[in-house]
Amino acid sequence: MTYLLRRLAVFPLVLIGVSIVVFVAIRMVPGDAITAMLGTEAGLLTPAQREALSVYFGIDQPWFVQYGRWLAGLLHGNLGISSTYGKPVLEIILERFPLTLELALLSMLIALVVGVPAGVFAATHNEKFSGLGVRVAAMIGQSTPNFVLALLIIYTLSAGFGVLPAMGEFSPLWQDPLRNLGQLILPAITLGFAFAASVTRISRSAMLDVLSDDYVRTARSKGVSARGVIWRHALPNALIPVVTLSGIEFGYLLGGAVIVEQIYALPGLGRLVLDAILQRDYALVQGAVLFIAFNFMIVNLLVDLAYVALDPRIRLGEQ
Amino acid sequence: MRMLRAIFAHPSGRIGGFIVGLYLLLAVLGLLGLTPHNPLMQYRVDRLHAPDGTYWMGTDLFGRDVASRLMMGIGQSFTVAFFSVAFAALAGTVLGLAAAWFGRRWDGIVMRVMDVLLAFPAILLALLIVAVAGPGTWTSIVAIAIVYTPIFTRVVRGPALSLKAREFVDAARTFGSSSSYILTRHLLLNLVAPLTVQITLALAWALLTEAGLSFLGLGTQPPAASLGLMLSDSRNLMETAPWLMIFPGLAIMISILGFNLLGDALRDIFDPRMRRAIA
Amino acid sequence: MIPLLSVSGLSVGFGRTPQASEVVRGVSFELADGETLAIVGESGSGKSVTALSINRLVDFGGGRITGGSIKLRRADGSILDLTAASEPQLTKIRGAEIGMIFQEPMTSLNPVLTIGTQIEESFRLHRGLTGRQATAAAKDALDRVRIPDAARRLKYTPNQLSGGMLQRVMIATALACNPRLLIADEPTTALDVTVQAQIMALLAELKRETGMSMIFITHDIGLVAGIADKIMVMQNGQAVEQGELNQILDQPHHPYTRHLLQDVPHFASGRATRPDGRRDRAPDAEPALKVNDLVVRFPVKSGFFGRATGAVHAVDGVDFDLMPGETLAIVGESGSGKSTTARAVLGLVRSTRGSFSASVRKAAAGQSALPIQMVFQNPYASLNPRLAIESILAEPIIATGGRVDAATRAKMATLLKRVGLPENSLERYPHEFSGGQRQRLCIARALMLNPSVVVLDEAVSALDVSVQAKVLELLVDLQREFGLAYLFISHDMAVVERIAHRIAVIHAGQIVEIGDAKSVLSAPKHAYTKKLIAAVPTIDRRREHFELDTRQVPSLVRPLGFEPGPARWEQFGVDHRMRVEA
Amino acid sequence: MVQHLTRKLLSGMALPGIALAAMLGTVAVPVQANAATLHMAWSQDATGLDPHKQTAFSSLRLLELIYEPLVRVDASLQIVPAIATSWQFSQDGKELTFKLDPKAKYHNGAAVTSADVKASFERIPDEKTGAAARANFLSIASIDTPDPVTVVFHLSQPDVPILTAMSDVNAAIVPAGEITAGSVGTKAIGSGPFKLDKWDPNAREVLSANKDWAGGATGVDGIEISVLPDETAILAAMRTKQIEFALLNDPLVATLVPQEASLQLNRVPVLAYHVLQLNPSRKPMTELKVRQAISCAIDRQEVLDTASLGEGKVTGPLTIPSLATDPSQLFCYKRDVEKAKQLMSEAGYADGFSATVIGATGEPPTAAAEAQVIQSQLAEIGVKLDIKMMELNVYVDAWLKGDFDMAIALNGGRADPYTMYNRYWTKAGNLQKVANYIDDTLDSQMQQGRTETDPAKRKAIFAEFEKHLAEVSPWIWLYTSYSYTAQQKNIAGFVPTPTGTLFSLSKVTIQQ
Repeated sequence: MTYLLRRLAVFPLVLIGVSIVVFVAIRMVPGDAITAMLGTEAGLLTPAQREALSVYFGIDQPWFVQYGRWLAGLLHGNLGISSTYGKPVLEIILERFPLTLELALLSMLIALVVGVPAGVFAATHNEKFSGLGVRVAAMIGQSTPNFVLALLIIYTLSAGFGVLPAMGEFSPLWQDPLRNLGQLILPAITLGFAFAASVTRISRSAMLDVLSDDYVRTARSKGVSARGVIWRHALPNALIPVVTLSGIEFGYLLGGAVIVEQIYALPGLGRLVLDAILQRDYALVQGAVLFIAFNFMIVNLLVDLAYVALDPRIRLGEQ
Repeated sequence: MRMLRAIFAHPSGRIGGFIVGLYLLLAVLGLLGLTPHNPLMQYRVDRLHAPDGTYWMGTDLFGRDVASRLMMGIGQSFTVAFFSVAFAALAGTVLGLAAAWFGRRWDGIVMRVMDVLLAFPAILLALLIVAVAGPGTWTSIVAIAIVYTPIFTRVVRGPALSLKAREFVDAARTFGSSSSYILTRHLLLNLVAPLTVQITLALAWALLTEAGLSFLGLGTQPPAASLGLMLSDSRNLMETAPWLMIFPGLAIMISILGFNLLGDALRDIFDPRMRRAIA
Repeated sequence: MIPLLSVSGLSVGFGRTPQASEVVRGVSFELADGETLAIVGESGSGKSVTALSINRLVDFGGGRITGGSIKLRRADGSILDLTAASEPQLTKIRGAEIGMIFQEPMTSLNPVLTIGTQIEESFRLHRGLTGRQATAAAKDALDRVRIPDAARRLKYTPNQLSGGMLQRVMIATALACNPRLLIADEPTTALDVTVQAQIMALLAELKRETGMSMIFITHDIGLVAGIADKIMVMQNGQAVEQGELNQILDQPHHPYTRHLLQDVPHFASGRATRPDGRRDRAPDAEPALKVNDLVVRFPVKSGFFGRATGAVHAVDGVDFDLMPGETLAIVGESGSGKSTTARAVLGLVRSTRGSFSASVRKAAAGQSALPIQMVFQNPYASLNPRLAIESILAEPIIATGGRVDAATRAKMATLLKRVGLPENSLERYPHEFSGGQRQRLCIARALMLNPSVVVLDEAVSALDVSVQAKVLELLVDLQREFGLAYLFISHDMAVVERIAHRIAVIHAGQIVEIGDAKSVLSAPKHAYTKKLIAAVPTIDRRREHFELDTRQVPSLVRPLGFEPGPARWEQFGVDHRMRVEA
Repeated sequence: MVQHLTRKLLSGMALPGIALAAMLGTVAVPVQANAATLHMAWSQDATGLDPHKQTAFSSLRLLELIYEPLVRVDASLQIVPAIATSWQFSQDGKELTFKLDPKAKYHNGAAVTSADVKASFERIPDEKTGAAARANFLSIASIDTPDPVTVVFHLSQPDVPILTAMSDVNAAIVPAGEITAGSVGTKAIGSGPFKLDKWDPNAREVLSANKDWAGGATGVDGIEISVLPDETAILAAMRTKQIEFALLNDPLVATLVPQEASLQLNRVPVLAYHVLQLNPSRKPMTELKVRQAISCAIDRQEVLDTASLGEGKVTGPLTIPSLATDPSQLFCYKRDVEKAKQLMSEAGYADGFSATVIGATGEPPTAAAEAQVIQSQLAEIGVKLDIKMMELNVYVDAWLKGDFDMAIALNGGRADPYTMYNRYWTKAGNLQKVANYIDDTLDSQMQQGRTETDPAKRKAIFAEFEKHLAEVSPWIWLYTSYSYTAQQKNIAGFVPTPTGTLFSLSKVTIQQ
């Protein structure tokens, strides 16, 4: 409990660090909300017009004043108003988040359902041809850039079979589960492909390590069958690295998958941030990056808690 | 030398080593301009020419020879991957060692800063860096290096902490060895193994990240070629000229396969358990 | 009557060409019902591989049986050759007819499953029990190995129990289905000596209760005197001698058996102490090391701000002095504070209080400012694997501001020769040396700075018994030659007897008894010392029984600011005193 | 149907592969249930809803469906009625009178009145509004509203192009009440054919027909616009009939459309022009001969053929068909490397020089390709170009500061050359600092063109202007490309126009 409190106490520190970095960085990028809105037409503005628009977008003060205002707003639970959406930043983020979360969960599910058995298979067939096949497949999976995979999937399905999940209007899970799943299954496969490959590799090597541990020998000496040894004794011990990897990947996925969202036209967090950067929607960039960082830290914390649940030897607070 | 022999004794090391070696050769040839055609030469009458005896992998939108550009692209991608991973490994090693060695407050500060970097979505971090500094080879290198630094810091810090508690470090303290001696001889030297493995894997990831950056138009600048840029340029020509996607795609997959195989082999070679089995 | 187990001409090899790399070559023996066979040998002798071949676990380590047969008389009277048995047959035999326990109880139980689950599994597999029945059976099994409060402990995971307790759990698991044969592979090697005695007693008692046969594998021929009916001695994959217990112990034929019995340290209750270097020779000489009221405490932190709420009293008011040329052994069980004492003397842990002074030896010129050096327990961990021997030996010189010049090199060569290593060692790397050789390297390294005191922290514990003997000899020779003072930390009474002039027994951070080695070992005064010495196995005590004792080690955590009362001592003879407990 | 579907799904569970197909199949059925809704896609979304402030291409395309200006231009760039049914310049050209359509109504049911027109045209020039189009309306001195359907603009000087400027949605009429309330950018109340029901920025828009629209009934009940950032994905979605109408930017994707039997590609030459902007304030582009050499060294047709797959037309400075000169008449529009080399050596740069050319990533999609062809062509006269592709905003920032040697640009065109070019090629032009070149000839030709009301004389003035501009070569005009829309063949009634407007969607119908 105290450990949890102490971990949570670090959160604000890291978040302030993240916010300062993003605050300064986004303002160092040439161009601002005015050029984003007007493009080259911004050159037609008179100085007074420019000033008026600066006030409108809230970018008329030095950055530290802006930061101070923003931080004060944050303390009141207000992440500011997005200049492109004209809505509170938090509201926009929370609209997009369910999709990102669902996509991340779905990808992880695919990765674990495919990766763990494949890894176990590769470990138990280590010196056999079939095991090698799984390993090579995993490496190929890991080495395919996801945009190539996404484009290939879309092209093959649409040109070859004339089917494609509904693009454009995205249906949340609670409105139309079937349509929702249809829209997310391909992106999830795209993201889950490399993810599954990593899981396969890591579970294979973890299984190989664990299979040479003493307690596996003990289990065998008790007359536990090969299958029992693998699934009951070895696998639970091999899960720690799998959880670590899945946690990190999942944490990254919660930050949005920019390229995949772009290709499949999914309104997720990744595209939200990308568009916000391109449109110089400072409040939105800050809010979204902060939100993503927060999620990332929560996931890390959950991973640590998962360790404790998986392995009674691990105590919180010890590395 | 001993290392090379060990790699070639290992089955996946042999394949991985061969692939990486081949790519290095292609990269060097590409960088030196020793390609079948001039990779920048636009044979405009032969635009989007399918692969044949003259153009082994066809030509692109400009009538440039894809095979030659592939070699150039491998050179460029490898340059970015190598430099970025080298910087990340260097910075990560220094920071990780410092965190492990000085402990307590320093550890806290360094690791929190790394948390900040880690908590940042990687592609966005790269995007911001590129947007601030303007695109180009060196910006890509720095961006990827910054993204990977926290990972190397973690990779170094963990083993460094356990090495610090090893008996030979205790022994060194009993003779009063200086911190710098212990850091370099006892810690760093023993970190070579985990670092080497991590470096090969990071190289594979760096290649993919470079491709991702180029896909978003933030990486290598035309007319230079990189594997990622070639892939990204090919996307709207996928149907018209599939060879534009197939060859760079295969090239990137095989190179990553090579690095991964090599990394696996190195892991086995460095793993004391394996070594005991060999000895 | 057909024997329970009959092994003949067993050969086992490893790797792709098992015939070419056999580690067991033509071993034969028989085992009758209720009989105990001890297989004795050093590492690499093939004793463990022989044992693992019987239940074919050797297959999973990459081993192949290349010849011979292993015939088991099954419960229904049929004979099965285990070398030809199929894997499904074997899973029915393992656990049900052949049980096995291993050396490391800490790692041999699945860390993520409760011990209840692990015991129940045997009942589930071989008896078909499920649910409450299995739980009840598991509780009975724990009761049988005398684990108090069994019902509650079933829910524990292995990390919550001590090594001794875990080994009992292992025994309970292995014996769950009353196998007729138990294979025990060095089951007590990783345990403290008093715990070892408990486990040996338990095994003997269970054997009596169930009438099972047992194969007991050990490197310590002294240990099996209490339990075995027959002994088989193995060396380099072959059984060099086997026979009845008394016959082997009293009339060994093979030179290797004789070597094991005579040259290797065995505890002799103070009869084998060193005759030289008596303390009374120079009563008013300057001590090489004097330790006064040494206290080491580690704070126990808890709460949100990590405030200290108590302290582990690892070392609590230790004082002793050490004369030049003298060996003081500090003995105790794990967690007693003996290693912490050594590390505090070298400044590797910060002492909370206390002083120590070390005199610089006047005799040698060019003396360094570091009069105390140390040799660590694990020769594999105390040499940096990535440095050549030359760099390793040069490190102390460089560290103290010296240069690697001709004189240094000459010194390295001399020392290497002196500790018995070949001259070409300098450019080689640690992994090219055996454990014993590495420990010699560590000794050479410690001597590079001409120390007056060498702290030897369990310096021979990790070595094979016959190597142990040789290193001990070397240490004695070096002590005589250089007039070194040794602070010898050990848990092994047999080793201590061979090297110590004086012995300090440490318990819960405090010295409870200190004095002349012979009188401490032959006539221990403190209750703890007595218990410790009584637990040491010896060849002389055959088939002896111990009382089972399930007390746990006392906790060393004390509230903040706690100070133990002043020590009161009772004197026996010239140099032997005991702490009187309040 | 439901039973059938359930059985399909149940059988699918046995085989994951089939399950996937079934799942995709069920959602891939074209959404025909509400046939009167047009499903449309584009890759870039609007950036805002204030018609006076927005200048981005996609914003204008969206806003043209919601708001109406006083007048419009048609497919042949002729001024046609919108809110105003008629208009009249006074004899001296300093008074412009509009008669409003009495049927014109806002989405909220209120009628469009002359007061709204006055308020709108007071809002645009107000510096606090920050309207980029302000510069086009500086000649308005005062506005009279004699009655609710009559508006009189008093101009400080004769200004013919102002009428064209008023046809832009940037000069849309918004309710005076919304202006006072300050809610123009948030509520999108216009008088156009469609109402904006929902806007989910960068994701989608839902439009429904304005039943009260003065222009009559719309052909569809509504439009759903999806933002599909990847144009390949748009094509894929059209193949599976999810999308019936789409806006495409990339010629590489657009040229694939005709290969699909069920799809039709509409293309129309647009007024916007691809151009290589030189910066004549930087050495050696300060030298006329260097600029001319560059002009001579570039093969415009080849740039077009390579970067745009030949999709477009080589152009001079004027892109308005009725005014444009045949490009072959212009200076060095036929590539002449020898002459270029000659000019270079005359200027003292026989050995060439190095320069950097900037471009925006993906804006236009052909930018990088154009830069690379030009780079290779200029290499032949010893000019070594470095290409620097930038994120759009970074590019815009550098471009506005005039901080470049050369820039690849796609600049917007207007139906009137004065409106189109006064910002660059007049002495008082707002973007003189970007163009960095002006001479008296250009300035006076622009001023003459502005005030001349006789079409024939105007044409002659601008022909001279174009010839001169091509000769002094501050910029190298390359080509105009097409505006592409793709549609299912059962969509009827769409009329593409050179301004790129999608206004004719208001009359589009979906055939069953």
